[in-house]
Amino acid sequence: MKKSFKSFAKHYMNYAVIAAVMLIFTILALATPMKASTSLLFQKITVAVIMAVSLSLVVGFLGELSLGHAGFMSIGAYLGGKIALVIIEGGDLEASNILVFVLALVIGAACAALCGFIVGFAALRLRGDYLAIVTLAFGEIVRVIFTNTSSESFGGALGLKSPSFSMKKTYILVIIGFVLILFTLFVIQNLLRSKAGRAITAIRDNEIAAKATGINVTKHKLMVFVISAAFAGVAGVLFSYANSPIKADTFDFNYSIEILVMVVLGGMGSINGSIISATLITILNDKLTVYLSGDNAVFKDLFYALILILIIIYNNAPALKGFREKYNLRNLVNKIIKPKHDPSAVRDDAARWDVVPTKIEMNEVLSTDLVIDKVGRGDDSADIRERGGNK
Amino acid sequence: MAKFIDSVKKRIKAMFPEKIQRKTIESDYVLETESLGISFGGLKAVQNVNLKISKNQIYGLVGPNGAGKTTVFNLLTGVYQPTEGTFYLNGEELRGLPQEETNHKGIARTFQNIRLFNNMSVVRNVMVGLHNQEEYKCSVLESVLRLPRHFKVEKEMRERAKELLDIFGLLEERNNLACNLPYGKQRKLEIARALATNPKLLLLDEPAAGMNPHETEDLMNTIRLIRDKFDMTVLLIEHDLKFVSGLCDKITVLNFGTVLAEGTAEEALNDPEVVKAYIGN
Amino acid sequence: MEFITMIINGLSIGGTYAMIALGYTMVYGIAKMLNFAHGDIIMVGGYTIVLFFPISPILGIIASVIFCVTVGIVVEKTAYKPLRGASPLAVLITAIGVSKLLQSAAQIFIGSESKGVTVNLGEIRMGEIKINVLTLITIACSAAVMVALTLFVKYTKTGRAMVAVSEDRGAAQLMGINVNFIIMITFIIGSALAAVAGVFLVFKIQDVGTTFGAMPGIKAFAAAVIGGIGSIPGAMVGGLVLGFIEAVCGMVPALSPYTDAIEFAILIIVLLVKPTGFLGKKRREKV
Amino acid sequence: MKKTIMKIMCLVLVVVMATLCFAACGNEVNYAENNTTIKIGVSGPLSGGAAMYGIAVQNSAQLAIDEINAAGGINGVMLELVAKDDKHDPTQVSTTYTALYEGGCQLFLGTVTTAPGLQFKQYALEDGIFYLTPSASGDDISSKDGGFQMCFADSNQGTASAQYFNTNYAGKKVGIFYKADDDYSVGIKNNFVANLNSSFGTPVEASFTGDASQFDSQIALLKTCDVIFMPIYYTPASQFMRQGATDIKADAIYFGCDGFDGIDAVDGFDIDTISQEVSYLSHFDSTSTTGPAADYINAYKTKYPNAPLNQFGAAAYDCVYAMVDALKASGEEITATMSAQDFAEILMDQFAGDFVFHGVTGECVNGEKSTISWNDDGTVNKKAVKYVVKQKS
Repeated sequence: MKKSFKSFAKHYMNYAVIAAVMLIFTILALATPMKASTSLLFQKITVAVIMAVSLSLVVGFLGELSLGHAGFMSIGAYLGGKIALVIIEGGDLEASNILVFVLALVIGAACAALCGFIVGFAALRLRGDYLAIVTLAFGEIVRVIFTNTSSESFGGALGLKSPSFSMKKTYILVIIGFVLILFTLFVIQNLLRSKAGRAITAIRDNEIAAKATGINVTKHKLMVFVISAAFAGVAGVLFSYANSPIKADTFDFNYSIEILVMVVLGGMGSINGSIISATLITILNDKLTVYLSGDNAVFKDLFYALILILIIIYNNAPALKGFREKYNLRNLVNKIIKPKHDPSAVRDDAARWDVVPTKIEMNEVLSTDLVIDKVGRGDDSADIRERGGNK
Repeated sequence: MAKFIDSVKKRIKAMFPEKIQRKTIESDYVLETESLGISFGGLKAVQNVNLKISKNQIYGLVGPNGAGKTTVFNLLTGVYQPTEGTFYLNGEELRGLPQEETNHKGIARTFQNIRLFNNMSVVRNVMVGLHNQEEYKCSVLESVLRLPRHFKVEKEMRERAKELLDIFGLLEERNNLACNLPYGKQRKLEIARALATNPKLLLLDEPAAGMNPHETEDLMNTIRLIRDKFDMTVLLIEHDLKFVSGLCDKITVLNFGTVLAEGTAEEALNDPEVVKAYIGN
Repeated sequence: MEFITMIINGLSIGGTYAMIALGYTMVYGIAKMLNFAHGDIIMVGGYTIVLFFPISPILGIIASVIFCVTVGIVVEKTAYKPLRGASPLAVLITAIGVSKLLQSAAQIFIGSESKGVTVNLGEIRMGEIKINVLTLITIACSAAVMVALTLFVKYTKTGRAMVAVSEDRGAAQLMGINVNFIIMITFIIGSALAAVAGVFLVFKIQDVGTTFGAMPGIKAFAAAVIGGIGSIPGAMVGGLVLGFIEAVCGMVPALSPYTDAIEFAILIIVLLVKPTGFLGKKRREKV
Repeated sequence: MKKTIMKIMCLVLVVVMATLCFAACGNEVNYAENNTTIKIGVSGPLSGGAAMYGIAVQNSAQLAIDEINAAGGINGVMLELVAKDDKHDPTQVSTTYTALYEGGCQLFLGTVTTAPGLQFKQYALEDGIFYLTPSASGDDISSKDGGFQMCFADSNQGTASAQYFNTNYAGKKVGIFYKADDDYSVGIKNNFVANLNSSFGTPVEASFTGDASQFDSQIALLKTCDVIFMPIYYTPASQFMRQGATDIKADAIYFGCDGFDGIDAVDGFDIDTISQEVSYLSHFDSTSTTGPAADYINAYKTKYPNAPLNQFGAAAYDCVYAMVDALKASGEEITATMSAQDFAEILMDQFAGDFVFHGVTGECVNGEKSTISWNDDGTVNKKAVKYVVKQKS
């Protein structure tokens, strides 16, 4: 009994935490008049978390870099918002009810998923930097197209006046946002902790081996792009309900990068890390916007850029390997808490949260080829094994 | 310019491959290649390779560096598509199939430079191999909705993977990350993963590379064990002639992409052509 | 008439893109990394020329080349070198970080308002055609740079070493080539070209802000990819292709708002049809 | 081990969120109840490409407040300015607005620019507060429920410009250069086109979006026009003029709106190097040397010698004085702890009533301050003047 509770807690801890926060929030929102700033901040957090978790699926688990994630969000926001508007056309925007919202969610997510499918096709032929540049191009194309639509269709450059709940009722949007986070987590986490998730991480770790092991790379890559895009679309619909008008320029390259930073700082291949970092970064962003104004605002960007560079170098620099193994968060925590070592614990989530997964390791390919192909003949086998083993 | 247009045409054509008519023949062999060959540009990397591998055979593919052994493997597993000839698995033509489908049809392989899923645990590496088995079928929707089938399949897959790991003596290390295994065990894990896909033919690319004599001996026993226990047919590439002659029922010697000699290890390795190719005049 | 104007415009825009794309393509070919901060080096060059222009234009050009090269070396040594051998994804994200860092640093030092400069070199009239002298200088200069670079790569020891490193870094190292030195040289050349391109862009736009280099940078990368990344003539071809697209779109009112989208769409199509670009070499991953 | 880290992080997260929730608790409160001064809030671009407008507004409002405080405040109650940076980005307004409102601001200058202003209006109307914006000129910014403008609404500027064209430039070839993703620019342009008479045929339209700074294609479209109407701010306008110096007709006229104010002071742009005429229709002339406008300019330059000076600032200066005058004129007792809604009630009575204000913007005749009044819908009534920045050479 105790064991099953433990395993339950291990697997569903994050749901519990989010649900608890949601519950506290709901009680407070209903019991007391809440400051608008708080519910607006929570609303931003929910959007950021959904975006980060969905991008994490592509970047952290499939190992492909997407620089156009905001493009999917843009599609969701515009099409979802537009559909909701069309349905309640003529009527009062405030009157939009939950049913219209759900419909908008479905349409927004479906359209974004369709675009994810198309971009996913590019991902089949291209990898690494090339795919990154295609996703970037996709995001820019979406932006340019929405900017140049006519004012009747999507509001053009002036933006689409989207439906909204009133500000006093932002808490409704926050609660919906929390429910959507739980839903996102449910789908993405269950997907990753299943057969399909194993196949996806296998593709990340070694695509050639995955193919040879019979994994249908096409299917899984498309699936990841479609699901990731669909949830970005969901976040987009949520965003369109919270902001009016929505402008295509909001979903630009810089926004994609912001989400990417959340995923990277949270630790690639860690869903919980993405959630935590998305939350903290959004809070920090909001607070800094209030306190840093004018030319000081730029210090925020400088700070983020520096942190990003330093974290990547710390986590990836080959020269810092020893340093990394000696001084890291894990050791620090161990020193303080001294956990019981449990070697038989089955690690169900294979990804290590502090390491950027590698896709094509040029020098590894090079060195093994050199060692085994050019030197590896019979007699020196001990020596070769030494080198091979150290790899 | 004309060259560029041609290359674009070729690309577009490659995006929409023609449907290849595959035929089935009567064959007593597990693998039968029919003047298999490939050329890159003008270079004929492999040509006119005719292999006939019977069931339960351990078959060796030998040859100096650059002889085209790995290319033959790549042809058989769909990494490259043959430009001439074809090959049959149990009489079924597999030419033109993509890699994963070749695997589904029953050809599994290991790699010269080990390719494991490094950031995954040992047991999960094997579970990836079990992904496509009929008995572990479970749709994505079932997994996401956590229907009972998901839990059943997961449990069975894990059990099966453990069984396989036990055979290779890797059970103790099943929860370690694959990249933390010692070299010899990485080789074994790769073979275990290939076996997990339930193949009819197992291709091993230099399985003994980088092993000491003791480990090599151990590996030979393992391969024999695989053949007997799994009723398997094995085709392997190896440089170590002692290993080949000790293990293989039959070998083919390749040089410059063509077959030099064929037969039992003894016969083939004493063939004057082969001696010339290895030692020189 | 329109046609000739269009060709000249295309050559001038394309020449500028080609110069930036050369930096991208060389760094990608040799260091195997996508230097996202390259566009911001252009911005650094642009600011320098604006600051020095009132004193002396020539001095300004020299100063901006020197300053860009310095920034390029510092970035390479501090941010990219520690990551040599790490995964390409990590390097790419670092490059994005460097790009943001340069932008915000520029804003701290210079302020968020864009800086302007008035440059008027006059124009040449040939019948009905008016050609801006600046346009001609841009075309001439970019052509000269490309010829010089091609000769450098073909006929000097360092240039050939660069080719060797881009072909096979491991083998080049075994042959005694100092790979770190070659990569540094690449960054120096790339940054110098970015500086020159920055100067021409500033002269044309006559205004420079902190995100001044971002769009030309991304488009030049697209040019490099279209031409075949890693290939020097490819960068030129790609630059010219984008230059002409931009010139044509500029002439057709219905297309002009969509210029960026069209360019990126062409990039995607080229990549899907021929992933190696027009003149790129195919690399097989060994199995 | 990893799980332990996760647990700790989750704990941190819960604590942070819970603290936020508790911090959120408040009643339907008067956020100003602890104020010792009356706080005036403004949200504007203090950084980024539009910073010069926000900074001018911030400085000028501060100037007016300092003057008023020096003269004894409102019956002894002092004023204080709170400015938040919205970067001319509507998505930032949720942050800046709540920071202002919940930070205890009672009087609001709204936003400096139009796009964020629309979002600001939505929030402000819900909370029932009053704002008098110096420069957000969108037609939708004003509201009979509490949104008033000091600048001309776009439709008025567009209409006034079209009327000027109809009488002065009849029969000439007219081009329009506007920013397609800016409510200000599109609003003026649409009204301008709608009110232009038939003698002009169809004007040539060229537009740009975002922070574009390369205008080759637009110049190609507009190079045959005699008069180019440019309802845009001066930064892109100056870039356009520089790049088009040789291609645009040498005797063409660049005709702008109040966004042109300050174009002759753009850094690095020597307006005398272009041959075309540059004029604009505005409510304030930042080159005035006499009258109330000049007094404001001198005071501003003394206090902020290096800061940008433009009509945005002048309008903000007037806004502060207008609200203070209205409060004084109401005769009500004013305290520092009154809620924003209480202030809104007083100000609405005044501005929707027959309150008349004398300020530095608008047409100042014979050194007298101009006369400014407001319509019920929040739009302003005052006289505009065409200023020629530079004659054609």
